[in-house]
Amino acid sequence: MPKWGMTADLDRCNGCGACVTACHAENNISTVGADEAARGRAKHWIRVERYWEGEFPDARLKFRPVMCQQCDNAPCEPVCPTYASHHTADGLNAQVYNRCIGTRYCANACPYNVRFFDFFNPSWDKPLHLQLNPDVSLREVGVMEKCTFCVQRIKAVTIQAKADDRPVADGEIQPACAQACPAQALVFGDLDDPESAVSRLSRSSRGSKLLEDLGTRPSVTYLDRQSRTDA
Amino acid sequence: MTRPTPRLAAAAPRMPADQRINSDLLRPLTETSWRFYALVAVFGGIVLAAIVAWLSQVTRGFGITGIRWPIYWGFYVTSFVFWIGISHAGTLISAILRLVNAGWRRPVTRCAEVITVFALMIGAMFPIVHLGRPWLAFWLFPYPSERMIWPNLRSPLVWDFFAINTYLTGSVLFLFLPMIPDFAVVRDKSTGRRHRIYRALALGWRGTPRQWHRLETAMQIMAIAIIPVAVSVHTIVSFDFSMAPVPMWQTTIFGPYFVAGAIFSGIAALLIAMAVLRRFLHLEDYLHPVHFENLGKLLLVMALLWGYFVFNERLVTYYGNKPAEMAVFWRTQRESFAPLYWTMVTGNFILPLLLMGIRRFRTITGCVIASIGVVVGMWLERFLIIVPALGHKYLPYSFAVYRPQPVEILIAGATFAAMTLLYVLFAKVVPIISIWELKAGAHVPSALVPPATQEHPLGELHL
Amino acid sequence: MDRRSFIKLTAVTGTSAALSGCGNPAAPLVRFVPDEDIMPGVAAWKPGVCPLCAAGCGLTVRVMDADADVVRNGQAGVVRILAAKKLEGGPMHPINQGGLCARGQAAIQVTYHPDRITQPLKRAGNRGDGRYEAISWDDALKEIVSRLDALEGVGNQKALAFVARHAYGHRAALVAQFLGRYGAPGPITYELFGDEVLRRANALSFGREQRPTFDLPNARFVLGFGADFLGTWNSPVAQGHGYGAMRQGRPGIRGAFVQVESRMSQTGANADEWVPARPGTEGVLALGLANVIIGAKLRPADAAGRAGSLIDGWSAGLSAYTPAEVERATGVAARRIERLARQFADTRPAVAIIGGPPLAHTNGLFSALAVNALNALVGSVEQPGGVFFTPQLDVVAAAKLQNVATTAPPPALDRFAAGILSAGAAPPQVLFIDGVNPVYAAPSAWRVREAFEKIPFIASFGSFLDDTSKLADLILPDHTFLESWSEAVPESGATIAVASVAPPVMSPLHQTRATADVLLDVGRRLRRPVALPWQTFDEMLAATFGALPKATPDADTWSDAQEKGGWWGTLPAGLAAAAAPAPAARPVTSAEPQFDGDPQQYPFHFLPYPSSAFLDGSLAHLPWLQEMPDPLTSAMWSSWVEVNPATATRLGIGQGDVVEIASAHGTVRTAAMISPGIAPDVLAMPVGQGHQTFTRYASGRGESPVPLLAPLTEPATGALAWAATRVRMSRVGDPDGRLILFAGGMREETETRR
Amino acid sequence: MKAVYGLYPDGQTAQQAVNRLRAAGFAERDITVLSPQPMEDYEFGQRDKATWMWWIACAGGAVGMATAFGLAWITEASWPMNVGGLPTFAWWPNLIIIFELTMLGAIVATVATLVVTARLGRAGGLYDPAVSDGQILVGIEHPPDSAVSELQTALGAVRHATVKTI
Repeated sequence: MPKWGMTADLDRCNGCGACVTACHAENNISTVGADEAARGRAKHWIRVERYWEGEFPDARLKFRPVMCQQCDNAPCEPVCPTYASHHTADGLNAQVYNRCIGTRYCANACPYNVRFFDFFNPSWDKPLHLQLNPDVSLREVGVMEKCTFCVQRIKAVTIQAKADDRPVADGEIQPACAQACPAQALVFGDLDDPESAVSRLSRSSRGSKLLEDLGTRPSVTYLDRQSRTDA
Repeated sequence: MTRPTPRLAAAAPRMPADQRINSDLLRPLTETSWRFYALVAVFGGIVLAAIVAWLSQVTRGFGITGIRWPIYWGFYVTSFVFWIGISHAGTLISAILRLVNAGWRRPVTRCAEVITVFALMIGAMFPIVHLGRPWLAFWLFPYPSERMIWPNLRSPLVWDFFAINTYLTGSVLFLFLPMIPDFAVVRDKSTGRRHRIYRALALGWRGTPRQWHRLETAMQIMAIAIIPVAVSVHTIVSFDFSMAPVPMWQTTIFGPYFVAGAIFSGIAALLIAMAVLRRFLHLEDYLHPVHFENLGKLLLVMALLWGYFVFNERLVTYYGNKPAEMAVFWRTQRESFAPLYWTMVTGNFILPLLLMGIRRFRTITGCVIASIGVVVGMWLERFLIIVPALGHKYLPYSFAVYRPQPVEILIAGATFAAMTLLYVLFAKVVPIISIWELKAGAHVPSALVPPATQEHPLGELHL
Repeated sequence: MDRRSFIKLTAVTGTSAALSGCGNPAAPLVRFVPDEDIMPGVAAWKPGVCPLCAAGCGLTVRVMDADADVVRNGQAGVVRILAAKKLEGGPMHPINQGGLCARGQAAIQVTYHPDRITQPLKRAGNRGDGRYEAISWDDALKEIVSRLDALEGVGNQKALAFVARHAYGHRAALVAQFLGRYGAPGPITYELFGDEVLRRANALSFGREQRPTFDLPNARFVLGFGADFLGTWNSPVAQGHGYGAMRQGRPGIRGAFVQVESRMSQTGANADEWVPARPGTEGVLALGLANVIIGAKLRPADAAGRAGSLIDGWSAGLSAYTPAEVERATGVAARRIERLARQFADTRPAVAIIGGPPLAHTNGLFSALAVNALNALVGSVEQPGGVFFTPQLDVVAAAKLQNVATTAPPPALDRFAAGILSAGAAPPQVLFIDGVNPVYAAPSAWRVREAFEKIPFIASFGSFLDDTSKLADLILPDHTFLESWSEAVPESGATIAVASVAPPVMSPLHQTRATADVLLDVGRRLRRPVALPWQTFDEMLAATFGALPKATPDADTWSDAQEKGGWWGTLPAGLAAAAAPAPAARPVTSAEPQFDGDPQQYPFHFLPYPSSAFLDGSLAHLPWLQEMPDPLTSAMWSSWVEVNPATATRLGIGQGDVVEIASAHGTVRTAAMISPGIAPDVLAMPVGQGHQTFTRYASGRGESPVPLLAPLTEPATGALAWAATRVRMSRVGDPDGRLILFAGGMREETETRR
Repeated sequence: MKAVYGLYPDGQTAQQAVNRLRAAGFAERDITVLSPQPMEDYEFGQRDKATWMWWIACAGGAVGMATAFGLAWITEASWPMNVGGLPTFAWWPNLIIIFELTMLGAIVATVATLVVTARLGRAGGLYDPAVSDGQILVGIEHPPDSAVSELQTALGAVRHATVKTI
């Protein structure tokens, strides 16, 4: 059984935001519009956090893409009363939309704030609905949604590989964000395969986890941006 | 101090005779003033409006609330915790008083237990009110669905479900059992339809020694059982927060802190209720200043306890100085939430300390003022535990501000109307003071009854 | 949206068969017979070409069956079509190499936009009030033809004007051919953030009049001068890909990156060292570096060759640009200049990149030439890790045509407008608008709207009603790139020649027609036909791609190109666009940048910049981009002005406060965005919002900085100096919610005094 | 002739009445006493005190505990979900459910016992509404006709007695 994971190289990421739109396109995330966005209802399964450091003229900026960290000890899972949020064998935080009753407890428990609630039923002004991805279910009002590592792509490839009776090749599966990233900052793959690109990168000395001391054991490794002196 | 003050002398008259007790305590059931109808109309209207508001929330979508990313709990959960807290007045207090057999409890217990039952009902409503898909709330119940999907017993919300149900069942029975003999009295005093109803409610009560013994034994067992349940209930409510890795939430002190706060707010609610009953049902002869004084002292104790817990919580956070927690700490201490925070401290600590600590202020009015302060303060406490932490959770990029919307404000406010309404209706159909217990208190040989004086501020105590 | 319609939506979009469940019984569904063999639920990937900017990235389009509500010859109904589902970067494509920027991802919403113009429209109301009536293509074409015939009848073909965005490729060539053969002047091109200055500088320095390509993967030191090359400038995806490789692509080697600019761009945010310099002095700084390098004998002056000789005093070691002098001009410390110079010369290969604001000053050409010289000095021209120039396919040659001699070289837009407005001139009678929105994107001082309103007949090929096409009398909506043959001949982004092409990905949703085909059709219908050798646009493509060298002897380039999404490789001499003979030029001396507005009255430099979501505003109608948080501010659905914290405190301005920005040419009210990444004397505002008319998502949303801009131009090229305006700012109100931010905190550390 | 009883204003007189009936040789179990409140200060108020209620409550608690444990075990075994790395059957969280259901069991058992042993919900039996006014009723149901007069004298002998025969 593979264990899916990702690395985000903060030295490659330049904050362009391609991953954000790619995610919207792949996962049928509805745009909520200006008024709702102003009320904090915008849904971005992956976001590029930016943090200022210092003051002019020595101001610096840090970018950090944050998506669901697919924790092994996920705080969001045990608190769900209906098992809508639970852990799959291949290490994903599954979110079963049909089983979700909308207590929003998981989102409160999530230290990374990567869970998004559907405050209204999604709508697309026709014919924008033609762009919807039939592989991804739409989320009803009152349901919590989140990054899935593009589970539909994982399934598609693994099923195909099974049909061809071959193992899934490293890099064969790419979530929309990783695929779109021009700088190839995001690398996805099987952490159980020591030879896979993602496991080699996650063993890098630059590697660290987000909010590591909370003990959530995320599957996403951040490769630190090196400072000038390393050049 | 031996010199009896006139206030205390007045505070301990002999209880009136049985007939008088009957007529006094049954009056509310028989006579109905226009005030009653006005009250019911007003508060009923508010409750109705709230129900409509909630229905529109269900139909139009949860988005009409002020809930947002990442502050997913707001007024609803605040109200939930608050009302579950209030519910700890009654049953817990009356249970303790029953166990120590404090005689002065007799007129107090029922109004207290009623608060428990209704507050619990209101509080237990909110987990459903705040659901994104309330029509699926029944999935919390462990029923064997065709696909054998069960609720997650490891989720604090499911613990809530079990705890609150146990507590509600217990409290309802705890309230109902001692009402049976009083139903019998009403049955004997009434005629026509009312007679038939109360005859059914009285369950054929006659008053044989056997019945009395069984009733009292049952009440004792219930009292012993309900106390740990009550404690567990608010501990588990506190688990809803302390089980989540949210700054200022994940702390072991929340259990006792919440329980203490619950009893605290409960006593306050009880004091207010008693004062109102005394005033409008003319129960001056049954609810004496001494009752208020005693409960006031209890309130004082709880205020000190509350202060102690808050100090603990704050000091540990402050000394630990974890960035994430300090962000929330300062947010409440001196940033955007500071006004609310200091209002809370005033209402929960300073006010009760002054009014209940100084004997001159420990009057009925004093008690009521302090209690109002406490109720407001405790509501704010729940709010300040929930919202600032969620709005300031770890990654500053996701910091946010919560602005409650009309629907939430209306529903949260309407709960108070609902409480009053239910209370009024209850007092209309059931003697709000336990008749038989009062008589039992009145009937012991006078020799055994020392007057309530400085020496025996708790009145008679036969153990 | 109630639950029923939600389920309905799921049915329509999710499963193909469920449509019966949601049909409106009142109006029975008309099912059009699908014209393609469709495998339900099975995805196919087809090549495409991204149309949104000049980079010309290659796409892979995921297509699946879907039921589209369409109108076919007047009858509404449903047709099962192969619909594009997602755009992904073409993995093999030499420009974007599998990556795709946020804008490219959102391009699909152009096709599915609810406010697309679905068929030819004729103006019904007064000009500009946006009332139109539907007409048939036949009538529409008749109208055009009669107009053109009328001009031709009186021999006044010059009175046909064609406004388009700067483009290089088959479509552009076709337009030029059409105009030339008809006898009209060539197309007037206008882009707010155009690169004419850089092209001219490259022509002067290196004899290549095109945007440069940078070999970032091999560079070890990158020195940026204001160029937002990771966000919006030149070929962002290619450069972003190169940047990633430059940082972490080589074991043990991490390229360093220093950015010089007065307002931190998304690109500057990634720099190891960020060097704020006074606006318009970037060229001086570049020469300061050169001075140190030459002075320290790190490189000989003549190493710069021709590029150096274009700078006055270069051979003499640029004595006028000693670090001390340069510090006085730029505000960058002399010591720092020396350090940077040595690093630039020592850490080879090193490359300097200039673009954007530095070129948008009146001395833009000088700055560009200075940076070119700097690159030449350290030997980074056409060398690994340096500057390259993509060999370009000569479309006209490949299509076996002669370059048509246009009767007159097309005027710049400002001259064009001025000409119309000036009394004596003979104004054009017919104006074609093709994919540009000058009424929005040109400074109000140019009075483009008034000028256009004077033109008797305007036709637009745009797919949307915007500030400019709203003036049109006739609208002939183009197919979108997914519905028609799409192509691009990238000007930069790869070191080999690239020509992208893709057949239509899906059948048209609406009753639109490809503009290229429309022009060919019109050409045929004219009384004196415009003779072009092709019936349709794809015939032209077939001709040119057929002429390209084969991969293998028996291969067919044209069909290969259609499968791959383009052709790339090395061009035979005949087909490569010849390097322009380097025009003779006198050495340029440092010119003080001129600014519009008296510094006392207008204390701030005003810097409009292309927003990462909307570029010059042409993408503001795409909801995905509207809701995408801006990289630096996290703003969605709004516009703002960036203010330095010190300045804000001085003027009593808080985050989100409404402020009024006033230049000598206009005022705008917008929200203040306090940002540490901008100089105290600079105010920066993104371009993109503030359209009067541009679909339901952008109309009347936010504010645009363009109307404030002064009509200053770079003298040599006549390009608008859009960074040369001075403004003043005043607080006019409290935050009113117009600034919508996704982020809460600006900084990661939340420490507070205990 | 259903019953003969007397109504007494307070405990002392009621006690005397009871004593007289005993003296007259009426069996303890035939003597009915009804009081408006518990009368533990008097001998007659001490009748029928013995009860198993405590033990039954404990038994109920045990049943509740077993139910909770079973519920936890069965549900978590039949639907073994990995949540947050917790064991499928996690003792600590389950203890909470177990505790609550234990208490519920005890409470329900108690009330059930009360209803049964106190013969609640069963109509009939000797009663007089005067009890609600504080009178204490002492009497015999279905006395043999021979004993009626003897009864009336015995009950009436106490002062303040109101003797009724129905």
